[in-house]
Amino acid sequence: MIDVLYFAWLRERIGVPREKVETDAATVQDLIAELSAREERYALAFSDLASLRVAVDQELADFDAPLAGVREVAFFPPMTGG
Amino acid sequence: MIDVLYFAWLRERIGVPREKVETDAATVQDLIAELSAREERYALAFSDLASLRVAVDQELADFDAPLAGVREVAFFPPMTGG
Amino acid sequence: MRIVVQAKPFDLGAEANDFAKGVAGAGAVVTFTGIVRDTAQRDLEVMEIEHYPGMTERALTTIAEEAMARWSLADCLVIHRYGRLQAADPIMMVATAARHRADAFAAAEFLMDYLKSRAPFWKKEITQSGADWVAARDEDEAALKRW
Amino acid sequence: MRIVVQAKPFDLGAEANDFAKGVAGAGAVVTFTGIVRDTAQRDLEVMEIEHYPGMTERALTTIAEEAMARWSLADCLVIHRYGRLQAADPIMMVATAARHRADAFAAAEFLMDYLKSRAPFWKKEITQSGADWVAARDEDEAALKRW
Repeated sequence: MIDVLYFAWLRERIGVPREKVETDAATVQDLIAELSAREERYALAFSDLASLRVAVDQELADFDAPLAGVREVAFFPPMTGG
Repeated sequence: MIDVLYFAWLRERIGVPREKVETDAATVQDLIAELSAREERYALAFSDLASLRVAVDQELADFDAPLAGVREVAFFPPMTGG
Repeated sequence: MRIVVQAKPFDLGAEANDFAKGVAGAGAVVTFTGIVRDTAQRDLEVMEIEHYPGMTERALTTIAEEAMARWSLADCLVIHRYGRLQAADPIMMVATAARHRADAFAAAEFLMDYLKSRAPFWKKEITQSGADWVAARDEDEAALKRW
Repeated sequence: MRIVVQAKPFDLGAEANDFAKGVAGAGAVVTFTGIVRDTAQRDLEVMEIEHYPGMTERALTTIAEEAMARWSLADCLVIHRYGRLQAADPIMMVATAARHRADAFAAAEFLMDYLKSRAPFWKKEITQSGADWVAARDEDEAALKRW
């Protein structure tokens, strides 16, 4: 069970800010594939990975980051602080 | 007649902040030579030109700047604002 | 080192004075303040800033610690708001203090460059013609390469 | 553009707030403040700043106009004190406002670099062991070369 969080327009497209996902995905990429296969709104939201960023347990990560032992994965567009 | 001003340690060495100088000096360098020949305190104060700066009519200038029509010449050490 | 993430407004002047008082031995204090821009062309009604509670504080702390490690700083401060902001509201500020101005300037620019692209904030601008998420600028990502 | 040369103290926070209020369309505000340093090693009693009335205002105006011409600035401010200052007193500040932070930072650094070596101020430090004119630093002269 992983907490999956969405921010900004990704949150708006997927329709929820966070959800618990039951998954055996080995990597972030596998998790994206799993969610995208599940429902159209995920497939659409994840269609352009170049415009997405991911954090694993609150640290920026790559899409091939492993999920073993991970509690929280967050997806969001490039950050615009400052 | 030129107003000659001195600042910081140059003022302290020469002993006055400003004075009127009757001179026909053609350039700043000539004025320095004239003053240095006049009294020891000038010769000492002007002994190391590399550690001096000059402004002619309130603009930074070179030592060979001409003095024709000039009203005010100021001598001082390198500036330390900020 | 002080990291503040808050919804409520802050006063640039009061924060700058507090920061400067705490670093009297330093000599050089630099502040950067980001302000919600409004222009006649867009009629901004509100800016909504979303963030990632938990990760935000971690990311800002990491960035500030990195600045303290890279430059000889007496102190640094980061304040960033989230929630609904109006035009002319300060969004965020950083402050740095050092013995020499080059360190204070470099550290403040470093903090800003990292904060722009590595701290989890997202801005949405609501104008009379609609709402839009602010897009990341390529220059902001490129700015990280100089450090 | 505002150039102030004064003997009396100024309040960094109040000046920063006033400046920021005047440039709401700009988005990015940078301030630099120079503060009289005191350290346990020197026991500074007073700093005396001498300047060249008339030329000071001209030099600061020229430097600020150059900054406005080189970068896309909404505004800039220079305040510099002269006379007798105590440890922890602000000596001077510059502020710049621009649409993008790179312009605001570059212009503030430019103002500081020129102000350090091209504005007619001289500092004397009076400590318990005597009085000394602050010497110009080679780095300050070298800093001008980058512009």
